Amino acid sequence: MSPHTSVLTLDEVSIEFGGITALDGVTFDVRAGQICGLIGPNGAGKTTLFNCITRIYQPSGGRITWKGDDLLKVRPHALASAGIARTFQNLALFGGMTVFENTMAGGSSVKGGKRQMRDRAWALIERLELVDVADHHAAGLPFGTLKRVELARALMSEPQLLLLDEPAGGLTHSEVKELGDLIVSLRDEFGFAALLVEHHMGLVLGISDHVVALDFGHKIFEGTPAEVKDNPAVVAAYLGRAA
Amino acid sequence: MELFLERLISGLTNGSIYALLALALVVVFRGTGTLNFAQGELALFTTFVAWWLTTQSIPVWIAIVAALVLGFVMGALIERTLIRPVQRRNDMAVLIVALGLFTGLNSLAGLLWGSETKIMPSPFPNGLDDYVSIGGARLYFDALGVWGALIVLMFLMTLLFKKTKIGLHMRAVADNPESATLAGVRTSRVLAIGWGLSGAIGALAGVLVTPLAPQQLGLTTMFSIFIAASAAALFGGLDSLVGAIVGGLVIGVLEAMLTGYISIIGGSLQQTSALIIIVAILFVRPNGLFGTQKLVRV
Amino acid sequence: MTLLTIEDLHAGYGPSDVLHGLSMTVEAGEVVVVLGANGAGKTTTMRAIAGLIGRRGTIELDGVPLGRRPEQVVGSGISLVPQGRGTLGQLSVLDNLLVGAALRTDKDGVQADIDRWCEVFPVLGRRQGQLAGSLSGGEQQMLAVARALMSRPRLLLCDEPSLGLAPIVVQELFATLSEINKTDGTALMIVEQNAELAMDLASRVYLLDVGTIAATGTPADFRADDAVRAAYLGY
Amino acid sequence: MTTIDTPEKTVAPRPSRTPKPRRRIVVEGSAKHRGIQALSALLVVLFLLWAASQPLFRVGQFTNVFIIAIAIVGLNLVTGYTGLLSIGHSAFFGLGAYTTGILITKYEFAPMSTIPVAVVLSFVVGLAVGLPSLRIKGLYLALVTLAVGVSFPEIVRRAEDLTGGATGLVIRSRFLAPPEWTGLVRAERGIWMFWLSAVTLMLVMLLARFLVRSRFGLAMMASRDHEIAAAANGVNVARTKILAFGISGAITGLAGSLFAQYIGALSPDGSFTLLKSIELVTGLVLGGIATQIGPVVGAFAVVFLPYYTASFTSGPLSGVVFGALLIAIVFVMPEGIVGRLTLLSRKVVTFLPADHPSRRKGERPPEEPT
Repeated sequence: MSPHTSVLTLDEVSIEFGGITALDGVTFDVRAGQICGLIGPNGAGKTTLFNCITRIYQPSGGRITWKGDDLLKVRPHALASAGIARTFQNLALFGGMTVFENTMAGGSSVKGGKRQMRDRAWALIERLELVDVADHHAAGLPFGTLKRVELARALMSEPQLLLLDEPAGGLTHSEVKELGDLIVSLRDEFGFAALLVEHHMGLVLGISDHVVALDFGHKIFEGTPAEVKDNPAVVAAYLGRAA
Repeated sequence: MELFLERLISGLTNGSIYALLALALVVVFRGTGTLNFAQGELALFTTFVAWWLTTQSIPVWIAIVAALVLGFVMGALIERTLIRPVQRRNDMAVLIVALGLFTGLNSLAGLLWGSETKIMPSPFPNGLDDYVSIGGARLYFDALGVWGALIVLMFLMTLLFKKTKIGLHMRAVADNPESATLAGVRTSRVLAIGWGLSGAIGALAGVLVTPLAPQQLGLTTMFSIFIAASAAALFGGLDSLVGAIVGGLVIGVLEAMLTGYISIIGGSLQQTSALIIIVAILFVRPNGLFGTQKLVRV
Repeated sequence: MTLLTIEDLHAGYGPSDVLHGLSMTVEAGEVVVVLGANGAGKTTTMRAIAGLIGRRGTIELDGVPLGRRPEQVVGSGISLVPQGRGTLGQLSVLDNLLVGAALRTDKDGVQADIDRWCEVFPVLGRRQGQLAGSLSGGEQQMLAVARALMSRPRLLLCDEPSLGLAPIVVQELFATLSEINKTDGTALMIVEQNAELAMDLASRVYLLDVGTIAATGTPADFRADDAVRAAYLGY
Repeated sequence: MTTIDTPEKTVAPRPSRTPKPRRRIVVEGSAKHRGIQALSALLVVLFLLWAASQPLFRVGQFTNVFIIAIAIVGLNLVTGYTGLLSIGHSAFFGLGAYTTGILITKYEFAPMSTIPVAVVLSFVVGLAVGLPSLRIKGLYLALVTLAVGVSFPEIVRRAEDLTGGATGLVIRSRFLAPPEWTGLVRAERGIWMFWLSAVTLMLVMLLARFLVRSRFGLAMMASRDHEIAAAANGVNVARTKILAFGISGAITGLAGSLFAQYIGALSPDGSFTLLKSIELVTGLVLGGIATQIGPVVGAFAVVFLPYYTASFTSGPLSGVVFGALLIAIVFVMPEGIVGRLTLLSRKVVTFLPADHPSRRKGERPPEEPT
């Protein structure tokens, strides 16, 4: 796939909950190999949008296409085999399994022999500096380590789109910076596109190629990170005084 | 018509018992988020104690009060010593402890009092002539007593949860024990009270149901009632008081009608039919009919 | 006047401790910010003070040893707003506030406080009867703070209040906290990753590292330190 | 082991300050590893030979242990590895037993040929019991399994024509003679059942081991630990649970089939009530949930403990013992006997997969995380 063609396209996506419109005709797209930042105040519809893409919610209107196919027909567990992987806001690891098994489980959707899968898992574990903890159960490992385990697990399915749900939550500035560098270098290496839902403006502006801002279920801004800081609508709804 | 009315009355009476035990289940579920599999056997044990007291020529009313108090104490003690320490670990641990209590209490009753069935005296007049006639059907006073007990309890529970501080605290602890603790709620006391309360309610169900038929107090008595009560509690999603009561009455009546009119079910498939109801309810509404939908956030 | 004194505090979850002899103080009416990397023990410190986990070492409030049970801690005037808010989602906003007053017996005072916080946080006033679970993240954080204030604490502990909130909401929240600190003299101890905003409020800053205090000073001291600035303030 | 759909608790960071113990490294597939495996196999064979030479009564007890162990292996797949607590496995046990019993007495099947029928039937019923897990979770699912467990004896009693109802079903011993190729005579049925059960147990354990280590095993554990994350990683959670229930039911049904051949007489209130389910759960928890050897250890315990504590009777006292035991394990040793031993052995020996990066590069072995 050539760069800059859009892989994920949202077209007039809408959803209501009990008469309240949570998303109202949201349209944007994520291009191959690009990191798209999604920002907005709490309740703006970011999580709802995320849940529509991860097939937990069904939009009441609009279309979401993935590489030209209708994503809304895909069942949640089939997302991974379609090439879409995700990480979780509050970490969602398999606590009773080792780091190695967690990583292997990420490959549930991938066809391939056991040998091949194990080699891939070990390669990712090495890449994410998890070798020392590979045979430890996920429960009980430090937070920062678990974030890397989640990344390893997500990458196991060879995703073309990685959905990152507030990855900076609970990290200090220096850790956020490391995480940002890691995401960018993994992107360069594996070539996936990423949709980044995040409040940490340093991370969003630092690594995104493209930023979309939501407020009250509407898209209020779309553009480059450089433009977002000065956009009056975003400042009024989200950033407040210059961030 | 007469037969129908009598079946309705008997269904409502059994249903009231199911509703009582279902209430006990709901109180525990709301407090600890677990289904107390031992609820029926706890009730059985306390009922055996009440029966034993009556054999020691203690008046039945005093025996019943003693059973309620014992139910409260045992419930609170079980919560404090057996449930709370494993609560934090996981749900499976709590379930297993409850299973242990289930077998343990039942066998203990058998060990202490033998497996032959007993006759529990009724607190209400229950001679052959103690009834009023409604449309030709007989409504016995002890059935009326059961209905009365359910109504009074329902009223008291509503008052407790809606109007009192301890009720508010119970709801808070059920929702999020840590937050409640941080607000200064004495969580451990609240939890123990909740379990105690359910132990007492279960005891009430036991002492009311066993005198309804002769030779009804045996080691297996409470199990079928527990099954029906679980179905009733599920009817309301395990966390709704109203749901438990409605569920209990519906299942009681349904059972009386089904076993009365459909011969294949007869007496012997009673539990199976209650359980089919459980599965059916769960299949249609995984959180019960009155249950609150819990939002899973990740 | 020193309000809270912590000396040689040890605490943790399993067999191994997270805090290894931590000492710090909070003066009456001041705002203290606690910084530190993940796993440094910030949340553990808060939970140990609040009585949620066992501890060894001294914690004194006004020179008197602090109780070890959570309700004793609340009773003596320390409230914790936990990480992740801990709203009672199935209860109404009003009931949440009432639960916050669990240890109080002055009915009129409680009602007056409810009225007051509903005025300070107008969104709570508008939604008194609504289930707390239906509030947005920012509103829930307001509710969590208001609930903690219902016990009339002299020291309010806030664990990561900005987590998952939009910058504009965080600004609003910190402004309100600062206001409460000024008008009521409620001391604040804030654990915050989003350090920059919290530092604006702070009179002193503690830096935690592997369960002990690694550095302490004024916000100005910290801003002047290049290493600290790079690690925690991000510029 | 979380069975209810609460979001995963956040894991608190716990830096460890304890000194790192030195551990022996055993590489899987290496000569040393093969040696350990061969030695274990030898010990097992020696034990079996010794057990087979015991008095007939004792041999029977061992047979019972093996059969219960097979049933617990089945339960372990669904409860231990997939995280779905089943208190209805007595029904599968009973289904397998009655299938064999009915086929032998009514249709004069050879005992061995009833086994596949029992397994297939239990598999299908297992799938059906697992079906509600599409929608029903955690505690609620435990209730469904309870329903199945309680209904089974009622249905057996009701289906009198087929099952003999409450009076039961007796398989005459001439039907249960060992197959001719064994060269054993009818009187040696005990020893035949001993070896049949022992071999079956070993095959079933190998199967379970293979399953757990397969892709499907990962899917089972992933569904157990975090359903939403499992689905996000491409695991078809519903299919996994249903299939796990099917396989689990089939294995426990297989145990039931052997039990019918071993015991020769079936009655609905005998070995197929809820108490049997509780016995199986006790064995599993005691031996060690989600461990491979745990079911065997647990089976030894549940067969021999009541025998030693309550002399010969399995009256109310054994119920009290089971109850107290269940509670005690949860408090004293929640990971079970085998789980505890595994934890202890990990401090001394590390089994390293042959493809571990540190092997390839000859680097230092993995250390405790800091």
